Amino acid sequence: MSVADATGPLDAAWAVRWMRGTAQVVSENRALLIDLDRAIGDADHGENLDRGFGAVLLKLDGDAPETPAAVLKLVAMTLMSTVGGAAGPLYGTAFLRAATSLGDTGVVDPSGVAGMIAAARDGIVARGKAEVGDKTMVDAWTPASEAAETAAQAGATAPEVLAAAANAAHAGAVATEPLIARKGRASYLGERSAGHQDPGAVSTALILQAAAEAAGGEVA
Amino acid sequence: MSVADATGPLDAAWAVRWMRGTAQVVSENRALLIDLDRAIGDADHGENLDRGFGAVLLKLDGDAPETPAAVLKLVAMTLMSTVGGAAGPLYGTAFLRAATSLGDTGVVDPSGVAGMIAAARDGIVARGKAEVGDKTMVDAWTPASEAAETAAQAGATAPEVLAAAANAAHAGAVATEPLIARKGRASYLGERSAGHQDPGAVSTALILQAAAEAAGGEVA
Amino acid sequence: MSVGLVIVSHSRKIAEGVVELAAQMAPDVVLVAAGGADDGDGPSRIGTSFERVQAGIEQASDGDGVVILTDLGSAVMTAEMVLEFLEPEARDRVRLAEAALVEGAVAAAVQAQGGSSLDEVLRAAENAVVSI
Amino acid sequence: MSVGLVIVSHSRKIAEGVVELAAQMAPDVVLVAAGGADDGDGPSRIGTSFERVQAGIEQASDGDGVVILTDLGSAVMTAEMVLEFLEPEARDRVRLAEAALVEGAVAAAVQAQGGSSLDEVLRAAENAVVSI
Ligand SMILES: Nc1ncnc2c1ncn2[C@@H]1O[C@H](COP(=O)(O)OP(=O)(O)O)[C@@H](O)[C@H]1O
Ligand SMILES: Nc1ncnc2c1ncn2[C@@H]1O[C@H](COP(=O)(O)OP(=O)(O)O)[C@@H](O)[C@H]1O
Ligand SMILES: [Mg+2]
Ligand SMILES: [Mg+2]
Ligand SMILES: [Mg+2]
Ligand SMILES: [Mg+2]
Repeated sequence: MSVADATGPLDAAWAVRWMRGTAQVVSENRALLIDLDRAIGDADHGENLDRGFGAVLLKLDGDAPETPAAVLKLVAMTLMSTVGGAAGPLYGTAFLRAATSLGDTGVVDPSGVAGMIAAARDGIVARGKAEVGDKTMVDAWTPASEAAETAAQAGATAPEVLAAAANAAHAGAVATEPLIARKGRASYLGERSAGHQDPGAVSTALILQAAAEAAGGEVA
Repeated sequence: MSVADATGPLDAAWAVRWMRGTAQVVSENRALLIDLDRAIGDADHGENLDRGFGAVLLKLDGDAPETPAAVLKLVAMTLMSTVGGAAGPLYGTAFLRAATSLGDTGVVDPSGVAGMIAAARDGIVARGKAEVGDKTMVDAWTPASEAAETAAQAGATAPEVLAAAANAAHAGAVATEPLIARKGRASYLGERSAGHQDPGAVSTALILQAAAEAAGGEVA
Repeated sequence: MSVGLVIVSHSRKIAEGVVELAAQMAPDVVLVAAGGADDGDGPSRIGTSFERVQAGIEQASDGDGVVILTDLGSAVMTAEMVLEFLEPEARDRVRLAEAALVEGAVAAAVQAQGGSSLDEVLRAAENAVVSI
Repeated sequence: MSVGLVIVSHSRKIAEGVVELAAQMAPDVVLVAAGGADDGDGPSRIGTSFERVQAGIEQASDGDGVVILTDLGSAVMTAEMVLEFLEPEARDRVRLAEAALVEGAVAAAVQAQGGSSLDEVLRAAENAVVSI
């Protein structure tokens, strides 16, 4: 992965950059996400997210929300109504809870970043009832949230907190490969679900990577 | 009910008259059977049977089977593929088993009549797994079979055996009214199925009435 | 007015078919198909649609409450998400059944046709026997 | 070749929808819709068709056997009637599942896609959890 050009405070403009970056990285990885979902699902995760974040881009062109939370709320509502798969309610809930955690703050500080990621993770767990090890996106969000919390407590900057989260999400996604799915469609496959990374965990890593890059955070 | 004009041996011509008579009485009672099925089912029993026996008529116009069994087999195959509701496989099985019980006999004697009705009844039970009292056509076929057996043993003529069966089926159908359905669609209604006669039991009475009338048997 | 049903399926055909099947035995019950993902015009993509489920609940809610039936897990999540957006009074009159979609819908529809309460209709869905 | 599935429903839309839904996760499995009553031309009436079920089994039987899923009891009776008309060798390779139609079909299709045996596919259908 690369060092993003943009730097600066985690304000509404950062949130917009994050979402534009997500739309781009999802579009670039559309085929990958589809292939991952073909192996243990219904081959639509890349298509679902590309449609969803494509719709987000259109919304952002029209509207310019004034706080980070307002951006995330717009994203939540858009994903919810355009994704069509499990990722719709899951990411919808994640971004909605993240927005709520930020309140009307104009610039997100390091502990705000950690709180936002924890809220997103908790929202996904509340919505999907998966536990760590069930081979879902929870296996990327949980280490991401833990790493963000640790970094924030250790005095890292907001971009550094995001980078720690993104790296941990990436490692978490890779680590889903040997697992047997116990939630979502992939659970229909039983033991045959082992040997493939979970598509939602991989897309989670991409989304958090985009967040870090939009903040100028260095992602390993 | 009335005394039929036709009399004579229970040969292939009788079986054809039986089926023509059934087609007519079913068509006359189409609305009644639909109404009964509307109350505790899906309002199609009259339509299903009218279509089925209408198709039987067309088949009989084309073909002239040479034994009673051949007529009943043709009827079975036709109902099976044209009725579309539960009555299709149920009456299909009934007429098929009845045909098998007759073998290649040219004229059915009194004990042959009783055996034929018992075979039909047993086929329906094998197909639908209903017991007496479940508020299905079994509640008409079972007393019909018993009455036919009793009459045959008592030395009744074949038309008399058929008339005894038809009368018992009619009484059995009427007696389904207070029952709670435990098989078929009507069982979805639970206690609300009480207070209505079972459509299949009523159509059974009509079919056996036609059999008796085609033989010149006196139906009460 | 009786309890209404919303049939949430990933397939538009399944949702519409369940409605036509259940309607046979429940002509007076409001049965709403909320099937497929919403892509504006064109044939419905396989998936679920927040808007269709939301509109379905709205449409079914003139009577004694609404029971929602779903096919797969992502349909359940979509439905739960919609429920979170309802006002508390509206939310209280909606139940999400853990039931076999087709079999549960027929049983629930018959129960609703008989004028049963919201929780009785829910129970009919959840206790439906497969292949009656 | 894998186990094939025949989807018997009173509604043509349901049968076709189940096939499209299950096919997403089981692109190599033969899935046949046998829905609605057969009335020659015109829209399919609600009901089941002996001929459609018979043709469906025929069509699905090139692989390692056939699992039949049904919606309501009269569909079960139609299917059992068809089975009685099969030759014993053909009959031995067909199973009638006692399963929730939509949920069982998806689970069975995924199992068949994985190359499982006839009885494993049957088990997947019958053990399918509603609303995974
Ligand atoms: N119950 C759940 N809890 C958490 N994540 C889930 C759950 N169900 C599915 N997922 C995630 O959703 C991803 C699939 O998303 P997507 O393909 O959009 O949905 P669908 O399975 O409806 O096609 C999975 O890879 C997994 O990460
Ligand atoms: N399992 C069963 N055993 C015996 N008879 C049954 C059974 N299920 C249904 N029936 C009979 O079938 C009749 C309904 O026939 P019909 O309306 O043609 O079928 P459907 O219920 O498929 O619409 C019922 O009135 C009952 O007599
Ligand atoms: Mg998918
Ligand atoms: Mg999908
Ligand atoms: Mg009927
Ligand atoms: Mg019917």
